[in-house]
Amino acid sequence: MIQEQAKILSNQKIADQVYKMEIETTLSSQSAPGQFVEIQVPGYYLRRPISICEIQEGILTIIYKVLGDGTKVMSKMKAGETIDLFGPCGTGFPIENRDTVLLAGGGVGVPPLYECAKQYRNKNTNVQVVLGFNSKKDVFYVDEFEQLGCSVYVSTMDGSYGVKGTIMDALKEHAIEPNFVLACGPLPMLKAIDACAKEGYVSLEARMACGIGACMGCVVELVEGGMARVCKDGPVFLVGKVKL
Amino acid sequence: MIQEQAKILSNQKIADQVYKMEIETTLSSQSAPGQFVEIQVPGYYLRRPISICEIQEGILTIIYKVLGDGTKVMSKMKAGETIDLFGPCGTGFPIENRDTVLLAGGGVGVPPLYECAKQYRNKNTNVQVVLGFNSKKDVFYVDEFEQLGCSVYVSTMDGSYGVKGTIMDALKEHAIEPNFVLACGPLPMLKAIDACAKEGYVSLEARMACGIGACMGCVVELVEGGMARVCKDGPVFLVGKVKL
Amino acid sequence: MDLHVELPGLSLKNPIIPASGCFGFGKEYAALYDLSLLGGIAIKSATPQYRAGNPTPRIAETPSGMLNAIGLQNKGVDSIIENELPFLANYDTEIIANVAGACEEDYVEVIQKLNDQPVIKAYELNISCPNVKHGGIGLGTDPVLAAHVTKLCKEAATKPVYVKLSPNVTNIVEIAKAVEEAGADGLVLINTLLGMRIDLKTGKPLLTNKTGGLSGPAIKPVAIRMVYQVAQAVNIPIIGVGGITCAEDVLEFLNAGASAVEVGAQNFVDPYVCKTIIEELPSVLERYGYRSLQEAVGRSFKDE
Amino acid sequence: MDLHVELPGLSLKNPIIPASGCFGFGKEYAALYDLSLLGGIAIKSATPQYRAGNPTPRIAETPSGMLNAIGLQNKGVDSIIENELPFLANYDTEIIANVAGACEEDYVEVIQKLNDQPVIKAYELNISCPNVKHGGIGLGTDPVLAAHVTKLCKEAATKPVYVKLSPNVTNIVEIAKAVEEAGADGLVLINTLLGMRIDLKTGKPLLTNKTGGLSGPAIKPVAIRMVYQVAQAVNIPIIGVGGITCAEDVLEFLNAGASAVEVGAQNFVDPYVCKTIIEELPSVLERYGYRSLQEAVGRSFKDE
Ligand SMILES: Cc1cc2nc3c(=O)[nH]c(=O)nc-3n(C[C@H](O)[C@H](O)[C@H](O)COP(=O)(O)OP(=O)(O)OC[C@H]3O[C@@H](n4cnc5c(N)ncnc54)[C@H](O)[C@@H]3O)c2cc1C
Ligand SMILES: Cc1cc2nc3c(=O)[nH]c(=O)nc-3n(C[C@H](O)[C@H](O)[C@H](O)COP(=O)(O)OP(=O)(O)OC[C@H]3O[C@@H](n4cnc5c(N)ncnc54)[C@H](O)[C@@H]3O)c2cc1C
Ligand SMILES: Cc1cc2nc3c(=O)[nH]c(=O)nc-3n(C[C@H](O)[C@H](O)[C@H](O)COP(=O)(O)O)c2cc1C
Ligand SMILES: Cc1cc2nc3c(=O)[nH]c(=O)nc-3n(C[C@H](O)[C@H](O)[C@H](O)COP(=O)(O)O)c2cc1C
Ligand code: FES
Ligand code: FES
Repeated sequence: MIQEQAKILSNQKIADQVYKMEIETTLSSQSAPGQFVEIQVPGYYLRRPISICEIQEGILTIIYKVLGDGTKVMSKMKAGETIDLFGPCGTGFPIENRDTVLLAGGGVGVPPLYECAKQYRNKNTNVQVVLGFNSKKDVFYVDEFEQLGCSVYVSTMDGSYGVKGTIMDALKEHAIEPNFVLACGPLPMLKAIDACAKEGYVSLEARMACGIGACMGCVVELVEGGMARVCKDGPVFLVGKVKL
Repeated sequence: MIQEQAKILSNQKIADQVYKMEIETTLSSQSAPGQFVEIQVPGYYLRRPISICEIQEGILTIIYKVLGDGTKVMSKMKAGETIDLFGPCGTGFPIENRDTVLLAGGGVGVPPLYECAKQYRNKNTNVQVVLGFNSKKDVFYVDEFEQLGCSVYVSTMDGSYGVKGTIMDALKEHAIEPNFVLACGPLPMLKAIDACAKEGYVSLEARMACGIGACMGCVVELVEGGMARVCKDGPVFLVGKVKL
Repeated sequence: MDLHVELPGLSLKNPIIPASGCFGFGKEYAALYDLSLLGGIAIKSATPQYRAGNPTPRIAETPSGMLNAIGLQNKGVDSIIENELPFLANYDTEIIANVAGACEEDYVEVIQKLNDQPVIKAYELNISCPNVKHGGIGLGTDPVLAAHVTKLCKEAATKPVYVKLSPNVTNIVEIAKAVEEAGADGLVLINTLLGMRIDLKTGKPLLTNKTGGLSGPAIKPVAIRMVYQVAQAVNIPIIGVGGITCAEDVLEFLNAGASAVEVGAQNFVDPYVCKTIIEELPSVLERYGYRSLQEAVGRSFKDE
Repeated sequence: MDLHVELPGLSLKNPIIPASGCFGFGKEYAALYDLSLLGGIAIKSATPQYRAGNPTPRIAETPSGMLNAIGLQNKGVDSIIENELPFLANYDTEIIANVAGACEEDYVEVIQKLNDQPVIKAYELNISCPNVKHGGIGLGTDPVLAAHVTKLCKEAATKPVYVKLSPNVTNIVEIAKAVEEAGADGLVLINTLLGMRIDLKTGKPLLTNKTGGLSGPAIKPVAIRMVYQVAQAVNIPIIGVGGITCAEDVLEFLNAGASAVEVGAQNFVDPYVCKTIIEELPSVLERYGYRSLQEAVGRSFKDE
């Protein structure tokens, strides 16, 4: 893990309230899909956890939604400015030997799946991607996943893009079997995936303080009993492992 | 008084730890010499009081020394960025009908005297200026005063520029009579001026909260008894008026 | 949305009141906006006689806040009646007289003098002053003393009496209940936390008074907690104070159980803050789904 | 400059100690820098049995600070002895065991189990837990209860006992003196202030536990004030805690009367903060004219 004043290469809006930021940083050499970075936003006390969306040589890409004060400040940062990063944090999605993998992402749960898709496609794995959003204006990264050679299915709650409904509706509509799934998104979606997936991993969110496993702020209960830290033992957990 | 997100036109170092900032602001139309602005520095709670150094159409110039955290942040601001100003605050130096006026400035007490010099020179008043600094590296604005047609005398504590010693030493050395004096600078200097000047005004500093006369944070005792607010009744007071 | 709030003695057109000591007697802010926009004004503490206050420096900055050690500088109640109240009478806003003193008799004396001033609509007892007769214990940190001064003031007052509590106590609920039982018409929560800063250059306290009162956003979580605890324990209205900077903060205090709020130090940072909050409060309430201000009050502990 | 500090049971190579609950048992930070750089480590509170802690969310941000309601989650003293202490034994730094419990017997039990663990050099009693037997009053907010648990722990302990006081009290000096009289070897000041935040979206407290402990720079002025008051009233050393972010803050605590300091929440913001402070402290002390660390201690109230 590294703390670094990294250089912002770009910071653009890609959907309603959603921004993509490219950052020049040495953290990239240590990063794995599903890990996150902790971002210090000037004027706010705690760091903000944001998933790594893409890992390139010397560059990390993140995608974030403006939800509160900190992300609002982030959205105003400009290329050329520096941003204080710490990471990479947590245990990400393992890249296994599989014929087919289903990536299920909801809203700002989509970004960490992109690097997964890239790495699985590099292994010539067959990658199905199902993305859920609220409305057409919220949709992002469909083209990007397609360009990797994934089959992409989209659902929106209001039906303004793709299948109307949730990701589960899209799976049903397209008769996709959730055999081996990597999922990231809102809790109801993760619960649904956790219940139906044969195998796979879910990535969780939690309010964090330290982000490295020291404070016990971000815990989840394990099905087998005891607690796990989302920031260190997760954010990615085996399907069926945690009480959602 | 106006609160405004004003545009920084320039922000340059002009002496050791001393910066000059030009700001495009509508406050300029209301400003008088010796008044100050209250600057909101991002990340810090209270506004910083900084004297107005020069008033031009639509432009205010300030000169500030990096003394603590807030002024350090200010020194890093760039042309084109905005700065949150409130003002103009306080009661400045009156511009009277005089043959000769002596301006006495110490360190960052020098800036407010510049607009005084300008306005007195516009009235063709004979303006003598005596400036005190610690060392040569701290000296600024000698040329600027000279270009207005003032007679400028400088003292430095270490003698590296002008007369060695305080402003009082410079006055003695050049046999200047403190008849009608406008002074701004450190307390010991103000005390000396207050004691020897026949007539004139001194400008004070105080730790401020509101800057507009409401909180009673910045008071000084009056010689006649009672209290005055530096931010509202001052910062400029008649010589002999306040207990220094 | 209607922002009207009815409290004992106070018919507030909105719940926004500049806090005592942070707005003087209104004159300076009247140059910036129309004071009649305000729900009310809590004027600077009045004592029976002129008080010079503490020596300067009286102000220090802290992370997200400030310390003050003004020391109740004021010209005394007679001068306030003569020089300040006539100006305030020009405005259509509810004036709350903040009353302070070095002993119980001081409070009673100030109240007796203000009773026949029609511009004053209610009293707010500042019982957080640490310099009192009773063996150095602040009136505001002992339930028995706090109740006693409240009782005396209630007997003397012809207008409702609010008691402004000190947060520097082990058990704020105990004091709030004692004061309610003694007849208080309402509570104001909170005054400043006792804090200190040291000037590293001298190694000595930065404030000449050594300690000072901490205010600003830094103390908001403590204020919210105390309003929340007290609101569930008493049956008199609470005016919330502490670290308010925006309409969202006001909503947080309403949810915690306050019926109205006072805005203190933020007036120094943003001199238009009260006006801005009044303008923005309706849309903030609507954004969070409220049909009335009243719906928001105490929501944090009410079943839905 | 020599940063060595000798305190009862603790031979600190420098006065910087990560605070309990903010550094776990060191493992995570050991991946970032060598723990042997630290003066000491105050490890996470230990209770006799496993505690699951409070339901999440347990963390909320506040202006210049944060709230936590971890609820003393820990695996219990036996597991700590087995799984955590061996790792810490690898480092040349002084380990302080923070001891907590739901009743006095819990404290004694934890201490008895840790007595023969050579890696532990001193105890720090966390008496700020609000859930105790004695009618709901925290041990740490009543001088008699605080003194009593201190006495019991001193009798049980074979190592020096520091008592970590709660700032949520009317009179911190009274409690500090009671605890000193009961035999405490030192004091740790302060634990968190009790605060709360409301989630405007739901109108309910953001933390499931409703209230939480406020820490970070926001509370530094309160911590400095308490250290300053207590340092003048007791003859045992004080470890200062609350809002430290840099070497200048450490100097402020030393000036206030602390002999060493603990750094809490800032470890989350800047995971290298303790290392950085240790590196910068000598030059900061020199810049302010000190020839030794000791010269700075208590300067705020000492005649010069
Ligand atoms: C492991 C992890 C990965 C994440 N990845 C992404 C991502 O790739 N893109 C994205 O848009 N968002 C992501 N999030 C959510 C993101 O952290 C929050 O949206 C963000 O912290 C909100 O900050 P704010 O200042 O705008 O909100 P505020 O409400 O002002 O934040 C206040 C505090 O609450 C915390 N907080 C608020 N909402 C959340 C939340 N949903 N989850 C965790 N903490 C929260 C903040 O971090 C901060 O400490 C991730 C969260 C986690 C835990
Ligand atoms: C009426 C007036 C006019 C001034 N004009 C100028 C000027 O033209 N150029 C200039 O360089 N300086 C001027 N000063 C001093 C300037 O306000 C301080 O140097 C500045 O506030 C320091 O801020 P900081 O954040 O760097 O220091 P910090 O120490 O971080 O500030 C902490 C707090 O203390 C206050 N403070 C610290 N030092 C002073 C001080 N000397 N006077 C008042 N408040 C202080 C700050 O405003 C802030 O609230 C003036 C002060 C006053 C009162
Ligand atoms: C400079 C200053 C002066 C104050 N004077 C008084 C006072 O005279 N009487 C009083 O009851 N409270 C006084 N207060 C306390 C405020 O009214 C308020 O309770 C406190 O500052 C918390 O609110 P805030 O965080 O919004 O400032 C003063 C506060 C400040 C900052
Ligand atoms: C997440 C968190 C957990 C804490 N856990 C404990 C604990 O277990 N025992 C304890 O005595 N103090 C605990 N504290 C209090 C800190 O040790 C410290 O006293 C307090 O946070 C003030 O210091 P700071 O402002 O530097 O954080 C905890 C603080 C935080 C932020
Ligand atoms: S955020 Fe501290 S343990 Fe996860
Ligand atoms: S700073 Fe408030 S009265 Fe001067």
